[in-house]
Amino acid sequence: MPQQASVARDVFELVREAIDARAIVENLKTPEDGAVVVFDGFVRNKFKGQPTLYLEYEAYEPMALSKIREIGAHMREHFAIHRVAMVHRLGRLEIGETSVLIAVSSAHRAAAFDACRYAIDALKRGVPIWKKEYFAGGAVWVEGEKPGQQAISAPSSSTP
Amino acid sequence: MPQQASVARDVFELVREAIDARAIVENLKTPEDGAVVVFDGFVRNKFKGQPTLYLEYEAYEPMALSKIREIGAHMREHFAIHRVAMVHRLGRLEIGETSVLIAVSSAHRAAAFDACRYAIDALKRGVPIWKKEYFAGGAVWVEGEKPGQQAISAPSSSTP
Amino acid sequence: MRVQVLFFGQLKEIVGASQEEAELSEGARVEDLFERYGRRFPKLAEFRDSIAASLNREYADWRAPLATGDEVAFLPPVSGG
Amino acid sequence: MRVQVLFFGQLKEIVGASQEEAELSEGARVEDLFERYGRRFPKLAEFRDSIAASLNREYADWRAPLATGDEVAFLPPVSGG
Repeated sequence: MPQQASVARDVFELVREAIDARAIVENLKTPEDGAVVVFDGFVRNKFKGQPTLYLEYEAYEPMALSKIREIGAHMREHFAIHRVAMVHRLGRLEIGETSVLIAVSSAHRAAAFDACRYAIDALKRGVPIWKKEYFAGGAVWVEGEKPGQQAISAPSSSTP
Repeated sequence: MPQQASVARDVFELVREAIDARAIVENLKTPEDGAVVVFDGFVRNKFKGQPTLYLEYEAYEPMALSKIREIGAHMREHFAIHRVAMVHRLGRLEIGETSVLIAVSSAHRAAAFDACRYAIDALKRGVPIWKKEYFAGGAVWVEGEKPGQQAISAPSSSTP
Repeated sequence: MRVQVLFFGQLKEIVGASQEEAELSEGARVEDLFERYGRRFPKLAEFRDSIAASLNREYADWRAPLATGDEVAFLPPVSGG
Repeated sequence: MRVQVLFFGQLKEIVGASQEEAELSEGARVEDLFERYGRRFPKLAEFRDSIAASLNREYADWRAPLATGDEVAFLPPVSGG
């Protein structure tokens, strides 16, 4: 009989408070798994050589959440993984604070690595979230890539 | 001028108490980085279909530590990473407890993913550590792969 | 017909609003809506090639036809993560 | 010459000891040491193909020559991680 703890409870969230990596990872682990791979992205102290004071993230929230869920669905479909957590923080973040946490559990580590890497690549190119860097002299919206659905459903060759 | 916090302090340890993933990862992060990739391997509740009660790890400690350090050196040489932590626990472990934690920080995520994956592959095939699974009916030494130096210095095609 | 229009990131700062209602003639497409804003805000028009459009929270083709009540958003290059 | 011999995992259980001293004649190699234990513990000999040997904490060839004071270990298939 399956234990209660083993019921899959994926986590997809946009939050405005600090991301508690430990709680998210511990919540993800179940005794059936053997491996968790975690990607923790956090605020760097420099942007193009200029010291960053802090930064702000904003999102097209309902669409961002729905795209994050799609990434999760794609992971389940393409990788032999057990559970997924994807949490992105919005609002003002200080240097060193975690902006995004992705955790993937699986029985075999290769699937967790592949899925986690796909997830952060897809998030960075397919989820409508924007970052504004604040410097002593002003602020700038960071320009990443032109977003699109193909980042989620047909990721480039960098991920299997 | 580099900050004190940015001085590289890699961690290579064999421990007999619980592994504090949060402390290890937080200690690894410096404001120059932007990404940490973590591999957390923990005790599964089954081995070949049989419920595990607990397990015990033993190591040829001085050689294991030296091989773990070699893996760290290989990571620095082959991947553009910033800092590395590799901690393996020995002795008795209960279901769900972390047996190995590998954390890698870098400015760019691809290097951290590649290095972390290489590290766990190399550790599992090249570091003299053994696991004994205890069941209701007895115990068995888990047989992995025949160990050898090539697992560390010339890893197979599964890692770049 | 009336549609909701949303702007994010630097587009929001160019337009000076994150959300507006727009009245369009029947048959209008996403690109027509963008062109209207491009005329009002020439700087916005310069972004055309790096912007994606969404229609009701899905990525949409610039030639997608609009209907009353639709929610259109113009999405500059993303930088989450 | 005298060398230290270490056994791990199931080899340790077969031999009934984790560490022993062995007295060898000059010119002896790692494989000679293993053969001696294989004669005492036939079950150990069966493991030969899946075992690695180390000499002074480095992986070693079975044909590596030994010197007095060396530390030799016989390492069954590893299962860390």
